[in-house]
Amino acid sequence: MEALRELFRDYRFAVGFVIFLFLVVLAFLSFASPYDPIRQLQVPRDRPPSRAHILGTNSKGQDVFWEATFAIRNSLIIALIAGLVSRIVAILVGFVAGYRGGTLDRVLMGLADGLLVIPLFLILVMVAMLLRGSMTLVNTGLLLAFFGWAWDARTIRSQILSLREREFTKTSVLSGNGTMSLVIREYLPFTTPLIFSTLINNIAWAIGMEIVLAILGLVRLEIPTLGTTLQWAITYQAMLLGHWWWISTPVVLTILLLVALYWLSVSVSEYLDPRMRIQRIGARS
Amino acid sequence: MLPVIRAEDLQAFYVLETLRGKKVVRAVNGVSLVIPENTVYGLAGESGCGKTTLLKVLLGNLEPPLRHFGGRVLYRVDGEYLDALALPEGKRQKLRWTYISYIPQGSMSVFNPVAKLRTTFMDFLESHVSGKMRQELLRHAEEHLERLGLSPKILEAYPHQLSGGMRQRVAIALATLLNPRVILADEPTTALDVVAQRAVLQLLSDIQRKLRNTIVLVTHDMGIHATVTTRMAIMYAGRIVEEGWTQDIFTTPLHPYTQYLIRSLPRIGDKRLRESAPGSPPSLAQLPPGCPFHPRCPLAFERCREEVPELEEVGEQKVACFLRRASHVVTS
Amino acid sequence: MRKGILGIAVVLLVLLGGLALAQLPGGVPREETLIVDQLTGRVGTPSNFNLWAGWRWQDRGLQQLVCEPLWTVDYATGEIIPGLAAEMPIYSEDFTKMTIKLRQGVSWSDGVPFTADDVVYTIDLHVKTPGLLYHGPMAEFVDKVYKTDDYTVVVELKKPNSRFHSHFLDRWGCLRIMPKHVFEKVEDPVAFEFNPPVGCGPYVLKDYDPAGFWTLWERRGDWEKTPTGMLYGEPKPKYVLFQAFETEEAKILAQLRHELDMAQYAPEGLRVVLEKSNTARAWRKDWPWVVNIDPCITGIMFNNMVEPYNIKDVRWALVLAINMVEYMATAFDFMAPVSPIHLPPVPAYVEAFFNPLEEWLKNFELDLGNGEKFKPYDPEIPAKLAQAAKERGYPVPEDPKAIREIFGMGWWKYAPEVAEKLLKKHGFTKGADGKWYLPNGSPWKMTIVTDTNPAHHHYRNAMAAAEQWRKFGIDATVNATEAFNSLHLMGEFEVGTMWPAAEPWGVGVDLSRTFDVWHSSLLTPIGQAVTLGPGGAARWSDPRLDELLKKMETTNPFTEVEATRLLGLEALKVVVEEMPTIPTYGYCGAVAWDEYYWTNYPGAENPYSQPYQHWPNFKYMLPFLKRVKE
Amino acid sequence: MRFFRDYLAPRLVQYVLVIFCGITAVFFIPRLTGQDPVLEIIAQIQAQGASLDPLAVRNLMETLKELYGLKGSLFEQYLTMWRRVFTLDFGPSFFQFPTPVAQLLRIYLPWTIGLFATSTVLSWALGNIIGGIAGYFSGKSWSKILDAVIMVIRPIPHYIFGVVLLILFAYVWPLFPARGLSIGRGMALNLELVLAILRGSFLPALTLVILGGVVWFQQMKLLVQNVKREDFVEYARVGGVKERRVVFRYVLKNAMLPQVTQLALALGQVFSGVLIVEMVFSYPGMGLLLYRGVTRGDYNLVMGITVLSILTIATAVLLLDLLYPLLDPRIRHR
Repeated sequence: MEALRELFRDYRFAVGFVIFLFLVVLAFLSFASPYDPIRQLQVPRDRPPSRAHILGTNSKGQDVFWEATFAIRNSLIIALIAGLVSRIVAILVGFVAGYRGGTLDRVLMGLADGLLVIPLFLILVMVAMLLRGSMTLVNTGLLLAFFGWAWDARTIRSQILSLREREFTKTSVLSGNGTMSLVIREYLPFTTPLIFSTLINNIAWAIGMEIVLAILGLVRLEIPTLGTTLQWAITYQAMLLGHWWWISTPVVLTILLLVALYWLSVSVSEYLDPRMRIQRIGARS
Repeated sequence: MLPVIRAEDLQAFYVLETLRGKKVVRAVNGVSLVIPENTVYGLAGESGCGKTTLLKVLLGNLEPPLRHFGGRVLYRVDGEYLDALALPEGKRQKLRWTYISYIPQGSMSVFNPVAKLRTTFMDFLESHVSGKMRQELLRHAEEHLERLGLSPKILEAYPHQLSGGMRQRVAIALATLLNPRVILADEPTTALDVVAQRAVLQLLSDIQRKLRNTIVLVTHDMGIHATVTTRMAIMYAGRIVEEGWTQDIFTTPLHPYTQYLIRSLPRIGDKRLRESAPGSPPSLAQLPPGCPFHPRCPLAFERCREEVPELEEVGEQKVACFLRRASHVVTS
Repeated sequence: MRKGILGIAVVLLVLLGGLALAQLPGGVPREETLIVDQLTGRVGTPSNFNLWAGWRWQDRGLQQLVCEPLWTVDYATGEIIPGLAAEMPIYSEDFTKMTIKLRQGVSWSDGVPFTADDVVYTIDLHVKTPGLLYHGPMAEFVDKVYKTDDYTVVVELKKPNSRFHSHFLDRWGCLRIMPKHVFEKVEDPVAFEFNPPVGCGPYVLKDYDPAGFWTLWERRGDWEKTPTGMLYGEPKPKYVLFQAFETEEAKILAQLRHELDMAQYAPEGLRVVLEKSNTARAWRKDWPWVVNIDPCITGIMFNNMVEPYNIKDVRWALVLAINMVEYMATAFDFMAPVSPIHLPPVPAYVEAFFNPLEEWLKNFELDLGNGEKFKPYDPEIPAKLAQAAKERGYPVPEDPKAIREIFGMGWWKYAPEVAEKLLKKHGFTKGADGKWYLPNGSPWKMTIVTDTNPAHHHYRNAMAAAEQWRKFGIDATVNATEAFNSLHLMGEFEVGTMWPAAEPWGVGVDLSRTFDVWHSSLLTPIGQAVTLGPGGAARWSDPRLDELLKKMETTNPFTEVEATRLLGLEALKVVVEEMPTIPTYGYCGAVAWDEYYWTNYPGAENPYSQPYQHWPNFKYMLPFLKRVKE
Repeated sequence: MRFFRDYLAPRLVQYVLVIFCGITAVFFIPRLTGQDPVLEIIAQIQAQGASLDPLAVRNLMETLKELYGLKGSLFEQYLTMWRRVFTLDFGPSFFQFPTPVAQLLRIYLPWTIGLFATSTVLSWALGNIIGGIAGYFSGKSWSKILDAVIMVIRPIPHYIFGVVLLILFAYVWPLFPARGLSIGRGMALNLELVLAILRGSFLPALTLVILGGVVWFQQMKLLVQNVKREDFVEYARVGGVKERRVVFRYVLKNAMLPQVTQLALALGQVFSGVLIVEMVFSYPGMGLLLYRGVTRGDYNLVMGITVLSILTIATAVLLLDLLYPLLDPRIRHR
């Protein structure tokens, strides 16, 4: 609790959190939606924002606001699955490879590099095409998770490598501390900011990737997400027909979401960085 | 005995701005000190009592969130007293390394890891010495190292290629490159093994003897103070609680806190468990009323909880404790 | 340093901006060039023009400007235009011999005269060479080919074929005549690149993009020695540029900037162009703008070999579960004409088939079991569609005739209660949740396979159908996949949105091409590719239809026109009764023309030619275009 | 020698393994898609209106299979594939039949390399330098404003950003062609050609540089904020080392090191942004070619592009790995 109170003193955290909370509330509002997200022609089409439809309606006869609540919910689900699952893999691989080194490191990093060096996007597109019929939210999330860990595993590993070079590792190892305690007590605090920032980056990447896949038509387009909402707006030429309320909704939501995440991550990583904390809290040296 | 640095009632706090107002960490809370020429001056105290911050203030390195709230720091340059905190930044930068220099805590990592040591030395030299050719400056650095008994070849090395002790000695060499009158050394031996510690301390003493300048040696290790320093001050919760000749302090420690520090030293043949003061130093953001040490002091009485004792002279020493007023008897 | 970068950027912008007036390839003058959209996208074989050996993006100008076929069909009228031929083919009584009279005075673009030798050579080569696309039919039917004089060719057939000429009748490809003097020097006619192409058409190749984005053609100096020139006069544009666009937005912006004269869009794109440009027009000058005289019909295809879609009543129940007014709103925003039969309601067909069938349609009955009957036809659908379109805010005419022209003749009633009866008759049950269950008790799940392009009619049909059937209580999902074609041909689908019936020869009264695919001899089991697509993918046949097809084979479409039409009429009835595929609405092209440089396009008010730039008949449009600024 | 054994050799082994596994994966994945390229071609011919009788179709299918190298068992096809990899002859493209894949690559590769290399290097350099400076002066108001602007730009999808640029600079203020590049067959290498290429490539490159650069900017800014607090930086600053020197030699140089590794790995991520940008601007690049190849089940083409990409990227990563010790003495002198 103290940590949270501390974090809230940073305006970036506070603002980021408020935006994020706002989006989560939006996502939850979807459960109260008076409309079916998939059905069309439920409301008059192409109407600008009004009291009845606060963000207007689209060319498919859907209420843009309520569609957006579904879109943000589904995109968050995809991104969280992708982010969390890939984080677990990345942390495990990064820590083990970085700390153990040797053959295991080489094997793991070979694997990660293999994933990275193959034009990932191409494989992603091919697999997405293969699975298109079954590209549900969970599957999309898992697919992205599968492709999203390699990069960060490498980053985390290099951080561990550099930590291993530091004096406290030698001291700690010499003083007979166990590996687990070393990893958890000494490494985790140092890598947490990195993990958090990779998580945020990964979520941003997942959301961006979902949008790319949707624009290429490689997900199930009838399930509203930020990407498919955008794709429909593009298909129906919302931009050039002047239906700004339709096309800007997913774009603005994406920007809001990623800005909020970015602020949260920057703030959290500053808080978690031990050196920074010294500066922030005072002269406890 | 002329002072090189005089601090007068220094106050410097960390001010943390948060959404719910300010939080003030009183790291240096009314410190007055006179650091004389040609000595090794010790500064002791547990972690978190403001030693490092005091050094920063003495160096004139006040960057947010650390802010100056009162008092002066006087340097004696060419017989004149200069108020270091009132000097323009440019002027202050000029005095660094020529008048006062600094070996930071954890100075193992003071070198740019991707540059050869020569580059780092040159960076410092070129910033302070004007009108000389690179070659001359390099020769100066080499000569300096030789004077300190280090091989000039290490200039061609990268920092990670040196051992910890060696790196520390190079750091000292870097700090003394321009023969400053005062060197502030913050825990220079903390991370080293005993052999390396001795080498570093030896080097510091040598430098002091050769240059006849002042080294302010900050360490929590009372053993080092006992062997190296001539005068010393004990710091607690942002204040100086005792000051005097090192020998005097070790023979007749006046402040109960000093007594704890000395008693915590291991002695040869002493099988008793080492004692230390119960508890830990108070948070500098929430100081207790009265004497900041009273919550840990076995001898505390009514007055200690209400008033803050001033630093007063008791013989050759100075102490901030009501028990040591002239009317009280020394009992230890 | 940032200033430096900014400076460089400004200089670059100014430099590039100075040359802003986009130059055309080869530096040809804009006002003499007609720039048209390449419908099938970027050319994949930019340096290869040999369209006899495979798909060569023939709509890059190759089939429109270079090739003159023997005959071309005008799909808007069904009329056959003789090109290199001088008249219609002449069949012998027993359909074993076809005589072709050739046009005189035509020359190839390299100056060599066109003669009967070219035709004989072409057919001969195809009989001999398996790698050529038309090798199959030529080898199967041609016994002998020879010339009787320089302008008469006789083809003797191995077996009777009253439609043999259709292999030379151009609609979107046919066996075009090769220049003998070019091909006879070539060792391998399949690998030959045919670059530059030599044809009897009025244009020659000037330049092309090695990456395939554009192809530039130049009018021949001796255009009067081409069939186009002889029939219609001088093609007006000196240059024609075919340009491919990767996105709709780029195409729209190009047209708004007058960098593109003729283009085809999704309806939304068309709306943008019409709204934003003062000089743009569509085929119709008023709503619904789009070309609705296209000979293709869109709709839904069942795999008649998969349960429960092998049951006629199930197929019909699914028809009656569709509310066509809502369907059209979702699918094409009311802009296309609906059709209850397997032909589009273009004017020629309204006359030949729709009007004669109307009474029959009105009286057509479905058997609901227990002696109950139901008449499913609803002639009021166009009026309902007009009403809905009006409510949507479109300027819909009041005249009933105009309404039928825009919205079609009629469609099937929205009768979910009747559909229910039809399904219950076969043991289907409806749960308390409103969901349907198959006779075996499991929930009715349906996957509709479709194309991946959301702008395509296939996709739009799939979305609209899924929407309707979900509402009806079937768990319908859409699977848009690149394997769309493969799945259909192999029969690995249950419901799809492939063309529900093949387009006839343009809108001629000869419907043999539409129904051929359903001959029982062509029925292919699942897992094996059907050879006659796309309709064949429905895997359906009917003995009554077999009978009619047999009669058609022995009817001469040129001399026995009425008999041909009546056979088609009967076949249509069989297919409607059985409903192996559901026709929904006629294909509509959303064409936009820019009248900034060129005008007198063949719009609805003056339909002197078919309106597309990608069809072979495009060459017959060019002589009628006019420069706006002389 | 130790350097070779400990640093070089493992990387070479890894290089070979990565290429092997990558190419194998790319061989198998498209074969799982259930798409039959031969059928797709036939359907295309039928849909485009050629009338083929059943016998002809059967003949055609056999011929096509032969040509496409789809004859024989999967294992035989796999062996054929490796032979093709070593000769860099991938046979004809399926959907652009009969154009050989090698020829397509020759046409498209230079465009993509030109656009991609330029924009990657530019976005990396600009993003890191500007991000580094902004990170060092993170307290200054210009840095905060820049940070805010970039934060908002970064999430914008490539497609939207590209189309907005296209609307702005090809329609509202028509500096650039909406039609894309128009380079003819026989255009000589002269100023006009260079300008045409520049004009056609400017907007796509701008999109990639901005949207790529902002990512580097944010990463670098965070890195610098950490490096800035390192002892050696603070010490140099306290010691009066000139600020310019502190920024470039101490902060940027140290923060750049991880970014070099990142660059090597970013190369593998080429296709998403490039593909969309090539689409929006009708740019004749590999991304476009690849997407069409994938959607049409064009194994040979996909194979060719992917093999080439894997080789190029793996080699680039290896080169960067080999160059890295030159930049980081901690690796060089262990």
